[in-house]
Amino acid sequence: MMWLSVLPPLPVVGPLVIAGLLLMTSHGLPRPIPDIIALATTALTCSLCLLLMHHTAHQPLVYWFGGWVPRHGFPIGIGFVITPIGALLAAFIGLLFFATLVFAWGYYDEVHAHFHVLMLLFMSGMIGFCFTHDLFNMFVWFELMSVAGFALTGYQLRTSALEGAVNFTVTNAVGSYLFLAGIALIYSRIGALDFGALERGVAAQPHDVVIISAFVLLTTALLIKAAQVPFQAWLSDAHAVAPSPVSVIFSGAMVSIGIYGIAKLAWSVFAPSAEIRHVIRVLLLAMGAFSTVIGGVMALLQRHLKRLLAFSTISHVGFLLIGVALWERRALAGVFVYFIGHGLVKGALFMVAGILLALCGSIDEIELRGRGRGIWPAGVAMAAGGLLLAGLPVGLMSGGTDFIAAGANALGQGWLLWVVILGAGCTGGAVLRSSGRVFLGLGPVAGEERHSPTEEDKEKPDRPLWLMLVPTTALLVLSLVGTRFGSDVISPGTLRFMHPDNAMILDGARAIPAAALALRAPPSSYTAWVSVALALAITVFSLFRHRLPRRASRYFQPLRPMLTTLHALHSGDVRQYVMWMAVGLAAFALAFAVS
Amino acid sequence: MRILMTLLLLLAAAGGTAVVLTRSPRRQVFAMAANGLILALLFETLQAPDVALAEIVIGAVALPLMFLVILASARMDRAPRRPDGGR
Amino acid sequence: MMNALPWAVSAGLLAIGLYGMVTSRHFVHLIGCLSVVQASTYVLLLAAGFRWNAIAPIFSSFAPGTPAVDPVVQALVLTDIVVGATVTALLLALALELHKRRGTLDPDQLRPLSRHRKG
Amino acid sequence: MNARARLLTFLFACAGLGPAVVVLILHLPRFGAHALPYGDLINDSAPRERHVANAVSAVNFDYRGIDTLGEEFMLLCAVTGVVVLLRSKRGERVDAPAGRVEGRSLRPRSDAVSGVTRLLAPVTALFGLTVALHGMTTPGGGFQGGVIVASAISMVFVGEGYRSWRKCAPSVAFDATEGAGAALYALCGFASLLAGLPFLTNVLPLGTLRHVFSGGLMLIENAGVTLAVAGGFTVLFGEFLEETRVETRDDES
Repeated sequence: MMWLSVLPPLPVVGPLVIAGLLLMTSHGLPRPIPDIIALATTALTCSLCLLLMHHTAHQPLVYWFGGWVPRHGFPIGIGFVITPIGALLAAFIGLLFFATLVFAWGYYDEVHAHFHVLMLLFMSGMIGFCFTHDLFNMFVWFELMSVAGFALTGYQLRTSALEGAVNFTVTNAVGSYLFLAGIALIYSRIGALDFGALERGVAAQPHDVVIISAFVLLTTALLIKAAQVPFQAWLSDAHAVAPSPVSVIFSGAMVSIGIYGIAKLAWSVFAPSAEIRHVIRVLLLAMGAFSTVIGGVMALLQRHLKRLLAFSTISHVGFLLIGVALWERRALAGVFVYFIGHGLVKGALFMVAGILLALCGSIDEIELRGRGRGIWPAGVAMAAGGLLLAGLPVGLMSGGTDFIAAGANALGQGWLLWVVILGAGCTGGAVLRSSGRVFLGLGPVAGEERHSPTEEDKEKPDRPLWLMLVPTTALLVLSLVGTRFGSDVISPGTLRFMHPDNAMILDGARAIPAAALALRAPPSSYTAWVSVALALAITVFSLFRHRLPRRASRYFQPLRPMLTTLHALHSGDVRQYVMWMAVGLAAFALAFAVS
Repeated sequence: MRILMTLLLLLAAAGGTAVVLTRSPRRQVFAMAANGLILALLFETLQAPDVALAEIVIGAVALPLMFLVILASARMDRAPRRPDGGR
Repeated sequence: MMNALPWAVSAGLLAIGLYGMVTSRHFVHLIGCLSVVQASTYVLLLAAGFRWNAIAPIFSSFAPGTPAVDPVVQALVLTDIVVGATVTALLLALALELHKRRGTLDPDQLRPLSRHRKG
Repeated sequence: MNARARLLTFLFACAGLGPAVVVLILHLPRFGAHALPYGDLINDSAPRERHVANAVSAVNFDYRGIDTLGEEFMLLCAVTGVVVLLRSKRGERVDAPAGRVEGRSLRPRSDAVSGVTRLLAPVTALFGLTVALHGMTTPGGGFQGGVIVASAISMVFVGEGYRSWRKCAPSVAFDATEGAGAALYALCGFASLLAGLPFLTNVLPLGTLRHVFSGGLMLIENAGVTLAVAGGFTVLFGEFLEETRVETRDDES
C-alpha cells in the first residue's frame, strides 16, 4: 500500500508545521481560529494514529527518514518503527489533547495563539517519543515535551505556579543531562544509536559495566520524568499549580510516558543483559511499590485538590512501574491497558478540579465544603472517577489491574496485590472524601489534611458548565467502554513489543508473523472489592469523624511523626530534590554491586 | 597535542569548579564566560570546530549576557508586586 | 593517564555541578551550576567520538577518506547546546518573574504553596 | 531538612557513587582509541553521496535531519514560553523609559559608543550570514550564524538606544521570522513527500563538493534554521532587554 508508507511522519511533523504557521500568523488571526485549527489538528492526528494502529497489526511499519535504509544491517539514519502499541498510545495522546482543547475552549485567548502553539508542540514531542527507534531522537522528543511542559506550567504567571515551574524545570533538566550522559556512554561502547543496533551490541557484551551504567543513567532520567520515588517530589509542585488543562495532560500522559520509555528501552535495547533484568525485577519493583504506597498516603493527607490528584498520579504510575518491573507478558499488557485507563480517569478528575476552579473560585477542599451543590453533575463525575481509581471492577483501569495481578501471581509475587490495594484504596478514598465534602457538604471536621499546604486560587469563569462537562464525561465513558482493546490490539501488540523484530527492521528480512497467541483477560480478582471497600471505609471515616468517639482518632497519634517526615520530603525545595537524585543513583549503584 | 589537551581538560575542570564556588551571581557570570571560552578551546583541540564556534557564541557570549540582563533587572528599583497578581 | 582523564573530568564536572545545586543559596547561581552539569555531557559526548591523529570531520582542505573524528557526536553536542540555551533562557525568565513577585531569589524562601499554609 | 543535613546526605550518596564511577572509568574504552563505526560510515558517505565537505552539517541536516527539526521546534517552544512569561503581562507597549539602579547615575550615551556599534553591527551581521552560508564547507552553519546575526541586531540597542532598536527589531516581525524559519525546515520534508520520497530526502541537485552551494535540500534547511535561530534569539534578547525598562502596567496604579 503506497499511501500507507507516507503516513508515519505525519502525526509528528504535521502538528509541528501547524504550530510554526500558527505562531507566524498569530498576530492577525481572529479569536476562535486558533482554537479551531488546534482542535482539527489534534483530531486529525488522533485518527491518523488509529489508522496506523489498524495497519500495523500484522507487521510493524518501518520508516527511515531521508531514505537512509541501513547499510549491511547498520543503521545510518533515523528510523520510526510503528508498532500497534506505540500507535495506540499515540492515538490516546491525540485524543487527550483533543478533549483538553475542548475543555479549554476560548480560555487562553489573551496571548494570541501561544497556548495552542505550545500544546501542539507538546503533543508532537509525545507522539515522536512513542514512534522513534533511535536513542538520540528519543531524547529530542523527550526534551521538546519537557520544554513545552516547562513553559505551560508557568503559563498563568501566578507566584506558586512559577515556583512549581522552576522546580519542574530544574529537576527535569538534570534528568535530561543524565539521559545525554547515558547516550554518550552507550555510544562510546557500541557506536550506534538505533535501538536495533544497540540491542545487538548489548547482546554481544551483556555483562559490560559501561552498558550497565548507561542503562542506569537513561532509566534515572525517565524515572525523574515518571516521578517515581525517590525522584517524585517535583510532580506535586508542578501539577498542583499548572493551569488545569495542562495538568490534565501532565498527569494523564506525560508522566506515564516516562514508564513507556523505560519499558521500551528495557525490552528493545537492554533485554539481553541478565544483570539489568535482575535489577529491573528487584530495584524498579521496589521503587514502584514505594511510589504506590507513598503516593497514596500523601494523597490522603492533602486538602489542595490538584495536589491531591498529583500525589494519586505518583501512586498509580508507581503501579505501572511495578507492571513493567515484573518482566512478564501479561503484566506488560496490563501496563498498556492501565496506562490508557488511568490517563482517561485522571484527565477527567483534573477537569473536575478545573471546573471547581472556574465556577467555585477555589481549589481548597475544606474551603469548598458544600459549595459544589449547584454543579452536582461535576460531583457525580468526580465520585465516579474516585471509584474507578479505587479499583471498581469495570473499565480499563481494573482490566489493566487484573492483567498485572495475574502476572504477579504467576511469578509468586502475590504480596504486590496488597501494595496495590493500599495505593488504590488511599487514592480512591481521598478523591471520594473530597467529592463528599465539596459536593454534599459532608465532613465538617477536617482530619490530618488540614495541616497540608494550600492556597487561594481560581481560574477564569468564562465557560459554561456543559462545555467543560462534555469532555470530562466523554473521558470517563471511554475509560469504561474501552475494554475491548485488551484482546484485539494489546495482546498481539505486547508480544511485538517484547520481541522487537530486528531482522526485519535492520536487515529487511520478512517480518515474523504475529503469533496467534492472544492473551485472555484474566478473571477479576477479589482485590478489586477489597480496595474499593478500603476506599469507602476511608471516606466514611474521614467524613463522619465528628460522629466517632474521640478515642477512635487517638489510635492514629503515633503516626504523626511519620506523616511530618512525609511532608518534609515534599517541601518544595529544589535543592533537596537534586540531592535525592544523587541518592537514587547511589541506590542503583548499590543494587548492581550486590547483584 | 596531548599536553595541550591535558592542560585544557584540567582547566575545564577548574573552570567548572570556579563557576560553582563563585557564590555571588554577578561574579559567577564572569566565571561562566571564562569557562565557556575554555570549553570552546577544548572542543577545538578535540577536533570539533563546529561545536567550538557554537560554544563561543552561546556559552561565552549569549548566555552570560542573558544572566547579566537578568541580574541588572533584578537589581532595579522595583517594589515587590502584589503577592499574587493572578489574571 | 590520558586514557581516562576526559572521562574523569566529565564525572568531576557532573559531581561538582550537582554539589553546587545542592548547596546553592541563590537561584541564578543554581542555574549557573546547571550549566556546569551540562558541560559534563559536552565533554563526555565529544570524548566518546574522539580519535587520536585524526582531522576534524570537514573535508575542505583534506581529501575525503582521511581519518577523521566522529561527526555524529558533534552534531549531538550541537543539539545539546541548543537544549541548554533554551532551558537556561526559560529558567532565567521564570527566575525574573519570581523575583518581581517575591523580591528574593533565595531558595530558602521560595516554596510552592508553602506561604499559604493555614493552621 | 536544613542545609547541613542536605549536604551530608548528598556527600553520603556521592561516597556510595564514587567507587562505581571509578569502576566505570576503568572499564570505559581508552580515550581516542576505540572504534567509531557510525562516524566512519558518515565520514565516508557524506562527501561521496551528498557532496558535502562538512560531515557535521551533513549529519545535522540530512542523515539525522529529523533531530534538527525537533531541535528547531524546541527552540521555538522555549522562545514562545519566554514570551508568554515576560511579554504577556507587559503587553506589547514599547514606550517604557529606561530602568535605573539606585545610586548609579545615568550617563548619556557617548558618540564613540554609537559610532563603534554603527560600524560593528553590520560587520557582525555580515559575519553571521557568512558563517551560516558556508555551513556546508567550513565550520559553522545556520545555528551559529543565526545567533551571531541576532547579537548584531541586539548591538543596535547598545549603540542607538532603546527606541531606534525597537524600530529596527519589532517583536512581531521576529516572531514571524522564527515561525517561518522553523516551518520552512519542516516544509522541506513535505517537498520530499510530494516527490514520493521519504520525509527529508534530498530532491534538489547536489552541487559539487567544497562549493558553497553544495548539498541540495540541505541549503534550504540551513536557511530555515538561520531564520528560525536569528528570529528566535532576537526575540529572546529583546524580551530580556525589555525587562531592564521600568514597567508601566495597566493593572497597577
